Amino acid sequence: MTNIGVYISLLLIFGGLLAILIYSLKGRDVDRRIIFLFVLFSVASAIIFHIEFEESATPIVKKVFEFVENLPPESKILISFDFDPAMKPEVHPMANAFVRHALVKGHKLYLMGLWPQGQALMTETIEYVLKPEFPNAVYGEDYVMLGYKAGNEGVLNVIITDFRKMYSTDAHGTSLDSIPLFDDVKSAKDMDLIFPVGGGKPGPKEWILFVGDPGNVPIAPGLAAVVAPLIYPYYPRQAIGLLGGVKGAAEYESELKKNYKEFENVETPALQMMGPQTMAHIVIMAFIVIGNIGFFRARRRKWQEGN
Amino acid sequence: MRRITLIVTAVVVVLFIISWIIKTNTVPEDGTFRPFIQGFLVTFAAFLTLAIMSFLYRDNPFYKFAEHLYVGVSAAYAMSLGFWTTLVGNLFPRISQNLSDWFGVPFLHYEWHFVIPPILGIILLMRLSPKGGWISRWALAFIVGTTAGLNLPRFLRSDFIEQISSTFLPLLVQWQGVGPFFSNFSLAASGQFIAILTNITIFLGVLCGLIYFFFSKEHKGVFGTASRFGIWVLMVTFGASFGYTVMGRISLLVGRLTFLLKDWLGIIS
Amino acid sequence: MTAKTILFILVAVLLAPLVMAQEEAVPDSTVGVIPPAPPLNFRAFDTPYDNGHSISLEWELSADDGQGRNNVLGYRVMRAESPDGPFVERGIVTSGGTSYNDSGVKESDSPDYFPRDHDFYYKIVATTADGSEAESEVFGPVRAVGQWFNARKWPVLIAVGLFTAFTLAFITLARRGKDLYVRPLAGIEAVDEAIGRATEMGKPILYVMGLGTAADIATIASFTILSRVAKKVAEYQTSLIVPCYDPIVMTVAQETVKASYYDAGRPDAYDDKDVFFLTNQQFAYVGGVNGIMIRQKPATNFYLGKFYAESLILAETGATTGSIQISGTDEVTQIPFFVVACDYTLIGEELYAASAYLGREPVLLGTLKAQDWGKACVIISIILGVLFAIFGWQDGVDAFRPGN
Amino acid sequence: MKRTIPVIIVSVVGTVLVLSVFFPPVQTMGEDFSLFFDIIAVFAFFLGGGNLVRIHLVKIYRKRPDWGFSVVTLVGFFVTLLVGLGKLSVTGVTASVTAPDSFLQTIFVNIITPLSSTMYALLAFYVASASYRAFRAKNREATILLIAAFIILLGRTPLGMKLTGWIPEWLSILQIPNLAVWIMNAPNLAGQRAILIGVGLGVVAMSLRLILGMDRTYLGSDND
Repeated sequence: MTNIGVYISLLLIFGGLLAILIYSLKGRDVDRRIIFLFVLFSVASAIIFHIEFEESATPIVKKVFEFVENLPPESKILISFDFDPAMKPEVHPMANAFVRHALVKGHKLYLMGLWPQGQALMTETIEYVLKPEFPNAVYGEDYVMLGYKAGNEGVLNVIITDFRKMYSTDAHGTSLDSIPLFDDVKSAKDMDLIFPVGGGKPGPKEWILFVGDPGNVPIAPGLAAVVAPLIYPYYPRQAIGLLGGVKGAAEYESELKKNYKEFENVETPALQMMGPQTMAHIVIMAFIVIGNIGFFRARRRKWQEGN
Repeated sequence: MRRITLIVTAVVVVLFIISWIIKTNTVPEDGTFRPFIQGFLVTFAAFLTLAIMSFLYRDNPFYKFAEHLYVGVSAAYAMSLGFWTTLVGNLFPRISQNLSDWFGVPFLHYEWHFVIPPILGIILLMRLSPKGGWISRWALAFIVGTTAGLNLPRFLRSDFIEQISSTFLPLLVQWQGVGPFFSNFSLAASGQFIAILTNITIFLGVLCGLIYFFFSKEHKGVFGTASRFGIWVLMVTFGASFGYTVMGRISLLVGRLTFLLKDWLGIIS
Repeated sequence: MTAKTILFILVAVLLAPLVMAQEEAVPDSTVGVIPPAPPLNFRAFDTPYDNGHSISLEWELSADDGQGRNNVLGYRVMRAESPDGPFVERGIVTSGGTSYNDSGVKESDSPDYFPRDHDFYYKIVATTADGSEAESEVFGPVRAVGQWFNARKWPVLIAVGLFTAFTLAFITLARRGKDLYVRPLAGIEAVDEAIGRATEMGKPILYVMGLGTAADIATIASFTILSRVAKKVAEYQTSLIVPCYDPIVMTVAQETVKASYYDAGRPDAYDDKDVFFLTNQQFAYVGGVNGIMIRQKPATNFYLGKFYAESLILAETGATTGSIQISGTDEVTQIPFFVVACDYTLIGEELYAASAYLGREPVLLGTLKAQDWGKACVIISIILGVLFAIFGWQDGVDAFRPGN
Repeated sequence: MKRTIPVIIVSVVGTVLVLSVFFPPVQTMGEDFSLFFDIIAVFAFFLGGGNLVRIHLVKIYRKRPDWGFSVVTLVGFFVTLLVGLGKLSVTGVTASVTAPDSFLQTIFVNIITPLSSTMYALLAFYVASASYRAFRAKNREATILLIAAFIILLGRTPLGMKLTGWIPEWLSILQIPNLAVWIMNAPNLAGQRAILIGVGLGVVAMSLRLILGMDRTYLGSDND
């Protein structure tokens, strides 16, 4: 049944592309609303008949995964939620995968954020991933939610020398002095690894400039696709590896699934997005090709008229 | 025109109510709200999603409603978060025992100089009054000065010095002489030749890219060749950026459509 | 000596063996528990390159941490003001840790106060789950001393100094009227051409400054180019539309355009309504600018400044209305869309260079030159560094790396 | 007076923060300035909110076109503010402002999330239509750019492997996913680094100009 649906929608999509090609070869312009509808249809049909692919991690993602694997147990890992719902589909799966990986390895988690919206998404991670999947994790002993602070780079410039100066309490108003996780933590330099997850400003770049480099703390950024290429120059010395966009998240998810039996049945939103993603890439590339065919034909015609 | 708007609004209202009823009977229990309210919330979220999407057809009252709601709600959200996390969390425990007790945060100890930021903050708010605009520049100056002072040494370190030393690559990776190089020669992605090619590309790419952005000398001769190679490397860079940006934008659409198809319509599980 | 005293001494002598016996009995209550091996080679020293309110501690792992009986849970860091104590706990390090930084603040009224130039004695206590402990030797005295300069930051300080010197020197040269050469850029030559075309077609010119604020370099560069465009527009007697996103940017843009019209000798042609505030909502702004493009069909569109996601929507609409499009931004993620959809694109720093070239303003010109010299330094360093790396001279490579 | 004092503030604050990196005695002052900055940043949020209320009140008062929508903005604003500043929830006042059962979290999940993420999801449609109507290989540079983009777009999906998985191991760099990884690691890294160094120097130069008081554009014009 599903197979028939897949074939019909594929047929419709490629038929539609062909129609648009013929239409534009005739020198006419397709209304942009038709294009919009077409994109909507192809992505939606790919979501409905969901096709899941196998993913294998590229070296740059594997570096991050293996770094976490090789940390001694009870290492301190900080995850910073520097994103808002507009980036959520790409980077929230990364944050969740990091949380899973850190806790299954028995590391200690510190959650904070430089974006106000990050704090609400932190709550979502704790409620929907951390608590149900790790019922034995104790607040204050295995993880702590520091929450959001205003001030962008200013926040980082303070926590690099003193956490307590910036966060006198956690997000629930408990003094850091009464939280066991902070017994041996003075500043961000005491972290064994930092995952800044985001893609805007402030974000992973600020973490490298204000904490990673001056504090010599390993940074593994989880990035929205838009900024991922910009962070490559920091790899491998200033960032130990990086996850770029939904593909990076999917690779990390599949690596987790491959290595840990307990994650076989957890939600993997990024992996599920790869099917629709592929379909949309094909459509976009087809549009560029079709548009350019029209462009070159028009230019040649002009040229011939000119001669 | 007026009648069409009315008809469309009526249809939307009817669909909204139908969805509300259906969702009320199907939403899973989550403990915070009763199903009746949950059904409304899911329906409302879906309505807002579709209202924004309707902008693709053209600007319309539904889009305007959604956009105006967004502006108001998100401004107040940021204010609430900033108030609780930073004013209550960082300012009050340093300037007032009473305020700290009132808001239930542990008092640290008095630091008299922390009266400066709220004063500057209030000065910043003077921008709201038509006559006090000029004094708000003092607070603006503090913001500009902090950003400049924070950025200067750190950009110089991370984006300049560290980048230079990161480019110090041994060009001949795993070099064991000319003989082994040719006998093991291959275009395998993990092979020695590709590793060497990668390092050479990085070295020449950075060099020629910088030459392209060098404005004190005309691009002629060797300099011209280098800058032409530089622009090609830059164009490949932009191509990569283009690909990633397109990928990112699509992910957002997939995320939203998944919400509509899964959480609202329940077509997929 | 009173009777009371004698009685007391008697009682004390009689009870003494009992008390001692109890003390001896303590180890008996934990029979079978052997204390872990103590941490070795413990030392404490003033934390280098700081303000003098912290002391660093280092030790070697207990033989029972991670190996041996593997029962060490962690280490307690103890501090005292005399070698005999009393020792106060300053912190805990979990097993596997071999260092600790004992620090505090300089305010003496703070509970976290850490005095400078004050003698302290430290010891480290290895702890286990069953409560047995092993102490290191006491180390001390040690005092926290302040340093005035962080010597690990030499490379950064040298870079700051050099770059500041370059900038000041070139700005001074430019102010003295020295002719500093900047190579011509393709995009700039297109500017005049595009304005000419607008005049021929009798259509307006649209100048979009993007979403930046007046503190963004790209926006500041854009003001200079706007000034040039406005002057040409005034000379050719075409019209100019500048929709703004930021109110402060708008006021500066108005001043800029007004001054240019004045320079061109046509102050009467300037109208405040040409440079206006549209909205500061990203998508509403795009919608507004798109509306202007579709209704007024400008002959030329300039997009110069800071652009984000809206770049491709603007460039697309402009391309379909058949305008000549000249763009420039330092926002790397948006450059690709401009390159494929516009006729000319000023890539990244070219935007700064264009503004220095057109404006000939000493400050801009001087900074551009300083940046060029900075880049020349990079080019030379990279060539040297790669040679060092090839010939395996690691010290030469490391010389460029600042510490923490 | 109106322009001198701000310039002095910028210079003093900027200089202290630069020095605090190198000279430990100034370090605490640098940290305090960062904390001041964080607190003032919250007032900037308040300024944003205040501005919003003012603009929309004026719009309603003068009955400008679409003034009805301004009411929506104000209602949304004040309801959220009440709920957020009060930390309200079904069960009373919560400990954390974003507690899972707080009304603010409910507003976030059901209003802010759909609105903000759909706004950006629209871009996918615009990318598609711009691909069809505006992205042209009009010269050699644009052509190189588009080819690289194609390789990345293909290489970042499973399709790339399906198409070129048959290429033998000794030529495996030509498999599209490998080629995409190579482009990211070699030319992309090099190009981004060249840009990064340039832009980084630009930021440094700009900061220097501000601290030295040579650039005062941020003050706006005098009749602001």
